[in-house]
Amino acid sequence: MDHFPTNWGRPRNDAFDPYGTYPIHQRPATKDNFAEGVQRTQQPIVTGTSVLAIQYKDGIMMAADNLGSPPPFLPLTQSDRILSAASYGSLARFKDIQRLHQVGNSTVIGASGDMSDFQAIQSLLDEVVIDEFTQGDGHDLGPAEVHEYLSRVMYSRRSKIDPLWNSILVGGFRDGKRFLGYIDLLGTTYSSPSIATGYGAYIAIPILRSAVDGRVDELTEENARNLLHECMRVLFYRDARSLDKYQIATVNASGVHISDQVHLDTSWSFAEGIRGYGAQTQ
Amino acid sequence: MEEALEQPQLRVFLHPLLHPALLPVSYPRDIRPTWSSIMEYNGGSVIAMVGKDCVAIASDLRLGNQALGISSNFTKIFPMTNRIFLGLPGLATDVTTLKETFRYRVNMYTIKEEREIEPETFAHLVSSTLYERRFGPYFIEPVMAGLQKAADGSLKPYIAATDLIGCLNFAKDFVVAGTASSKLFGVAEGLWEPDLGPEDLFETISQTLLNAVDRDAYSGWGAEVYVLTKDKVIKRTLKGRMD
Amino acid sequence: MPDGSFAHPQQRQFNPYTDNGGTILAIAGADFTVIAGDTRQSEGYSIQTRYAPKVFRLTDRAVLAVNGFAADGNMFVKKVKQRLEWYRHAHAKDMPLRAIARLIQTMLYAQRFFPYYVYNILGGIEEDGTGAVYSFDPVGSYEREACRAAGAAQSLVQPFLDNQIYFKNQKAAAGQTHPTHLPLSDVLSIVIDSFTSATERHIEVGDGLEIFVVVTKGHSPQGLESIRNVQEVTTRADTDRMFVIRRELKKD
Amino acid sequence: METIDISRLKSGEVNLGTSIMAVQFKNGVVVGADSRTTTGSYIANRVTDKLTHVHDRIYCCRSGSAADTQAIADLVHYHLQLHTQMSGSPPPVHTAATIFQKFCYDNKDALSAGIIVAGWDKEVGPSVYNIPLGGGLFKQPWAIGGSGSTYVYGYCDATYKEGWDRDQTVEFVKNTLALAMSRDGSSGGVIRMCVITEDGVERLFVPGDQLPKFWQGKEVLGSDTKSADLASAVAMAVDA
Amino acid sequence: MAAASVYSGAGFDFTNEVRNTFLTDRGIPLPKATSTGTTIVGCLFKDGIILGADTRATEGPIVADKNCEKIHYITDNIRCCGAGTAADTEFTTALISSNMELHALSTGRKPRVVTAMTMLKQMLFRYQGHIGAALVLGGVDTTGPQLFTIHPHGSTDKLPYVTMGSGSLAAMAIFEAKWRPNMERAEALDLVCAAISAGIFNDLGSGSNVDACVITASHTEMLRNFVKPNERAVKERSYQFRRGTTEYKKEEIRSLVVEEDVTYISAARGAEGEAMDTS
Repeated sequence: MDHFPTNWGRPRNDAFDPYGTYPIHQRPATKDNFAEGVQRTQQPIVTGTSVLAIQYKDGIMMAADNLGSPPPFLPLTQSDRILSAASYGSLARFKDIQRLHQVGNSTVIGASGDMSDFQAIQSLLDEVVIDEFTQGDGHDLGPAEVHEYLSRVMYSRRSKIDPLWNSILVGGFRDGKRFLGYIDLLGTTYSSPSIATGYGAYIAIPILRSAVDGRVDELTEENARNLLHECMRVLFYRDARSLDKYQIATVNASGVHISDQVHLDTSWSFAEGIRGYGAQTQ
Repeated sequence: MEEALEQPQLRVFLHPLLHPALLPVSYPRDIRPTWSSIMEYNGGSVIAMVGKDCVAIASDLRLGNQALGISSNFTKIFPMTNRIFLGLPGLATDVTTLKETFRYRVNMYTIKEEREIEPETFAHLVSSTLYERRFGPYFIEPVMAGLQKAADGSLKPYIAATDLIGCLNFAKDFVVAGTASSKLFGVAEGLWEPDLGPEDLFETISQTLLNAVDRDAYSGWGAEVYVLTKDKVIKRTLKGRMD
Repeated sequence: MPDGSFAHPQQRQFNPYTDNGGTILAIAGADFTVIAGDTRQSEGYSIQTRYAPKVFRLTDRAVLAVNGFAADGNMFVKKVKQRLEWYRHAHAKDMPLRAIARLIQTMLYAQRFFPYYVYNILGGIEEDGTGAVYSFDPVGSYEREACRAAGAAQSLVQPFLDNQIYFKNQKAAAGQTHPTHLPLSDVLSIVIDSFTSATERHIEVGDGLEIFVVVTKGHSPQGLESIRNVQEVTTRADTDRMFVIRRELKKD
Repeated sequence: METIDISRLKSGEVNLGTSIMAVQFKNGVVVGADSRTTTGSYIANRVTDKLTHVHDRIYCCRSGSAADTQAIADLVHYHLQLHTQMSGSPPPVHTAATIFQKFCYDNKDALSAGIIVAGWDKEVGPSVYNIPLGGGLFKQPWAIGGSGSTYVYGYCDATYKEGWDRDQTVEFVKNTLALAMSRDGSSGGVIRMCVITEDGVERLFVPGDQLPKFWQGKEVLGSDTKSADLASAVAMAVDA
Repeated sequence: MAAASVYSGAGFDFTNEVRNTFLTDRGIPLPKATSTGTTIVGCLFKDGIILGADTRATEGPIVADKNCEKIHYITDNIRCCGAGTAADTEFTTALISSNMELHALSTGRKPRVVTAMTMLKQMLFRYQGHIGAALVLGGVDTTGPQLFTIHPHGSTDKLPYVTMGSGSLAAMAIFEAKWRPNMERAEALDLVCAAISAGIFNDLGSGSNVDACVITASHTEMLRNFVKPNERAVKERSYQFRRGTTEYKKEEIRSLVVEEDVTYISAARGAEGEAMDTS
């Protein structure tokens, strides 16, 4: 019996039952239209892992490995669950995927996440670049414009609850200015002297920030290249969905340059003497 | 976790029809006031601060049944010895149970050891009592304040707090607990400064508590403050907003 | 483990929102308004960038601070700026502050069932020359206030402002009353201390502090001269004056 | 990673995604494993030793939950020491495998462990036992296990021949594991192997940068090597 | 109930379990326990082990303790860093410390790190991950320097450099980039500081100061607050209130000074002046 007259004839709050009439009869769950309206599912199939990028003295540099594999779980929203999902085997499906793409004459983009969506974005951008080119009015798209355009595309797709499942870095150098920006499937954007997507945001960023923040104008091209190489190596050590082959893109006054595949050198010798996980010595 | 993002907190004017008990289950989630934990069932908050050769501990006086206020003289601070005060914000039934438990344990300690328990020892007593129930905790986040006897015989301020399973937090400045804890942290972080005398400490802790609980729906309805110095205990009852 | 990978195809739900942390606040004085925000943008336990502005200049006398989901916030600011631009073209003047407030309300409420997950605080100078702060909830409920904090550390900062700005729970000395408006120097101290306090106790607040100060035309910005790193961003001589103060906050 | 919700703590278990293997040859057995331990897709340990000594001539390869398999291995180790003391002679491999199987089967609801037991004893010489998830016990001339094994069953079937000597067997184990590790994201790092014979146990170590190489996808070329540069393009002249 | 004792039986008490399950079944969430978001690390160097930890404890997004101690004492030559549910790390290490002491007394030998490791992993395995302690255990014993990690479910790893906690990825990145075998003490200490700092500045769950502990065969040195990169800046003004700002309804003062009135009975004491003479 509910002794509060104000409750009579009204729906009951099942979260608390002051008079212990437990077990309370459970009403069938009512559909929550509000929640329903904004949720769909989607399933990326072939994904790429981290992309790293930094600004340096003469421009920007970006790196991404060449692996395309099924996603472990939400690799893109930097969900704090990274250490909790139990996932067994994951197939390293394609080992020759290029995840860096030149846009116009002064911009490069790199994507992690779903590769089919990334290919759609590439053709979309190619179309825009060609349109701009055929105008023949002397204008072309620089990195800031590409970033702005992509942020609108990504935000509008998220608002249709049909996102492009990517985190994208846009880097470039035009009119003497460096540009480095981030966009993800939610339309979130930001700029920073060093940015990384996926696991790179956890593993590479600490190294990059300590080397790059406040020192952009001192970093030579060689420093920057070595720095990214180091980070790609650490990522290969610690990200189960990464590969020891990557490409590096450089954008500076001389234009966009995407390198051939670089192979990582790795170090394992220190582990030879490790035996077991505890008391074992043989 | 992808779905764990909290719904935005919209402003709600609490019309009787929007009382949590009265909301239809299908009402859009963003408007139904939800409780984040059992701590909000009865409400209540406690804070303790260190001063110069003195400590203070203060709590609100509200006892609620969720949003409904039941009592405005529900005390949550209990003297354990002459120089230790214990604040017990949380579920009211556990307040009573734990108050008695600690009274019993402190008395047993006094009888067995033939001396009064020191604040630091008492803090560990509280901590292990709570951790004993690690997998079925009391819904209490105790805060304690006391004066600890140093080796040279002088009395040093001592404050501590634990979470509901007994993780001790010794701070040099202040400790807070209860439904208004985040507000208390914010105000105390702004107002507290080191080496306040008993009277100044009273002002600072009172202002911190009153302003914090005014922004908390589950705490308030008056407050009481204890200031401990080496030779006396000052207890003051404050007037608070009744909404 | 030859199971698992095939047992349940990994379906994932798409949540169109996220929370990017940070805190904003605004305080109105008699002839000035201070609008401030930290510059950290975070997601989960990661700092995305240490500098992402949350406070935006709208007109010569209006400043908007946005906090919550950064993508919504940035898009919303772009749209407000666009509407203000259109207004300028149609009326050959800037939109008054109270009109901007109403505009923001309608723009927010238009998205009632797919809201912008953004807390807005609008600050600036009214047509009568007084400082004003308007605060909004995500779906457009708004009111004019003297001070307001919003965002991650709202619950830490707001009661502190109640105490220091509104003198809540403080009894005035005998024969005296509390001032209705504080001078600019006091307000700036309180703003800075609010943010350093919030940085101490809230993990999502920190990195940098950006404070906008708008001072009524013809009034002197007293209290600013003693502050470091002030930059004047007034565009024309005959308008209210606007200043930006940048401070470092702790980065842990 | 987040605030610990005391009601649900059992997430974040550490897994040995793993490729493990054991092959017997005339004089002994070769056991091998990769060295990757993951939580989610973070590699918590890149140089794990999954070859666990349970007796002088008996090793096991562990896959599944790290905690479960370590606990079982420790228990079996204890039982085998006891057995040796009581019987006065080293235990047969079959005995070790049976103890493993008993723990795995009796606690099948609570455990997530796939174990390969291999070794040499004087009764039957070399032998390999596979104890997959449910706690069954299967004697095989060669056994593979862990998430990486699914990618290399075909290779093993196509390659394995009876009557190999030690070096051929080691080569087979090394190649199989390298193939599994290159395709399976949950396996990787280095290859650790043990050759167990009557004479003793020999440890082998193949560093991650010296693994046998197979087809790795085609070389990806950059913009230098490829042509097609929009920058050099010129808008078509159109006559007015 | 037990007899009149301050101490009750050993082990956990589940008597509230029924009530609490009842409440959670009604959809009332349990409150959050303090968790140490944490960056903790350990690394091997030429002469021994260095352990490191940050000092922030959080409750959700709120910093509950700005300077807590996460490097726990096990024995003189063994220390243990804890991440996860704060109370669990605290009590688990305290229990093992006590058991190690008893073990050392009963065997008469210097305690070994593997002993502590085995005790910890067996305890945590028994609780199947419900005790949320993620630990880095290090020390130097007769077998040399030893370093382990212990996960909440009871699995262990033996490695020359390890990290744990929410900042473990940041710290591990630094180790992977800079660690090498046989470092000198100063170099290793710098590396540990850099790893913890990476956690402090890049992981929101970690913050405040760097604690370190250097253990060598002969000596253990606890470097509490070894680096303090996050001191609070001086406030812009003082917020001390005028006395009388807060109104109160009622005041009760209890004096703790026991005052005695001494009344002398003159008849028994003879001359009054004599009794008054206190000089």
